[in-house]
Amino acid sequence: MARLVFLGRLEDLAGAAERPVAAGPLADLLAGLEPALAEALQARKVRLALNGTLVERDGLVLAEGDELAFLPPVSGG
Amino acid sequence: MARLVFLGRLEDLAGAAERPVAAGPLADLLAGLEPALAEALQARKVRLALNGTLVERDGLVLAEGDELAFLPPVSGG
Amino acid sequence: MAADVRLATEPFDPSAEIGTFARAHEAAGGVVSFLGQVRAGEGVEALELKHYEPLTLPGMRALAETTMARWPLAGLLILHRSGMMQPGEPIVLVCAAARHRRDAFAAADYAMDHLKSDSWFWKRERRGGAWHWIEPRAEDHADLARWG
Amino acid sequence: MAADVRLATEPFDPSAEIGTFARAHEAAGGVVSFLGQVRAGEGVEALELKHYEPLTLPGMRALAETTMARWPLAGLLILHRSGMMQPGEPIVLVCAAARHRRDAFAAADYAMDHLKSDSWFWKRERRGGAWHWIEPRAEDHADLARWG
Repeated sequence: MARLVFLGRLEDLAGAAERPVAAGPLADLLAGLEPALAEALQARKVRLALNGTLVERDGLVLAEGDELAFLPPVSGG
Repeated sequence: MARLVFLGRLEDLAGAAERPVAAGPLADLLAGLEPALAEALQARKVRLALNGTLVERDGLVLAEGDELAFLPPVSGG
Repeated sequence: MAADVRLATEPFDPSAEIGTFARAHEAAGGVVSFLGQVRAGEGVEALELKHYEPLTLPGMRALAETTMARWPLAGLLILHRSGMMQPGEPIVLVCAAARHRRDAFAAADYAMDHLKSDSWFWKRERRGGAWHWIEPRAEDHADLARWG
Repeated sequence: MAADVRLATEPFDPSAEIGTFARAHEAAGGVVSFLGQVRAGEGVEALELKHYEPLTLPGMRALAETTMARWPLAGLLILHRSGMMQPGEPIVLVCAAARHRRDAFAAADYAMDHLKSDSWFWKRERRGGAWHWIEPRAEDHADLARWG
């Protein structure tokens, strides 16, 4: 298993701060989510951090135990 | 009588923070002071305040009870 | 010397922090501090800041290093709350100590601009009983552009 | 609201002043403060600031009014020592509270630049047992030129 972490308004959309998912390619994983959530997670402004490091989304594959965080733009001052 | 007030390094030169003087024209009064002090008081950068108000020195005449302060440039930060 | 960088999950006392910081940097001559607090009296009932542990504190530390490298500082404090806050409570405190006043002002200003726009905090407000996420602001990008 | 402008002849507690000021302006959101203290560890044994009663405090009040008129501030504090000070003791504290961070930074910066160069204080330092008057600095004029 791997884990998705939702920050900011993405948490509201997902209904929880975290969600366990099967390891595997990110594309497959997104295809298995609710369409509204999957669309929000794929927005260009949402950045990704894999195990605490910012990563590009293209070709990403989650391994067992990975934590993938979805980071919407941070709030203004 | 009137009073002269010396600020900053002018106090050291005058040997006191204040000095009583006879009322009358400033020019006459300066002529009666030690030459080194008179010269320092006439420096272009020294400003004058008469009874708490900045004034020009040209033609100044002290009346009885007046306080004339000599203000050298203020110190830097 | 290293900067003091902290993420506080409980309220902190800004005046005590500033006092401690100023006494630790007596040789510096100038201490500039910025305190941000939850605005009172504008209908905000509560403010919540969420952070993401693996990024938020490391990001603040990186900002502190960049700031220390850019100006000759005697000391730098970056202290940020996360969690739930009430109106009037402190959110963020930045203190910069320097020999020259201008360096302390610039460093505190720079750190605040980048904290507001680059650091990993998501903020929501409760107004009229309902929570609202706070979006990024165009003004933040203008603030950043000042630093080239 | 009116600015709080004070000339202190005895030591003051800067962190208590900042705390009181910040609590008085909870609605403001941002509080910038500048604290200047006598630099320790540079051979200065004591610092003396002399003022001229009829000009010094009125000059500080005029600067406060100019500053309040120039930026939308919720509050402004200008507190300056005169008399004899030891290394590490506070000399000057300026606090500006504003709804917007940038206004508070600019106002505190402006007030400090003008306090340093325009206000009626004469300063001398004791080094190696001897007193030396501090002269005006070219840097102060450069600082002022920033404000147009």
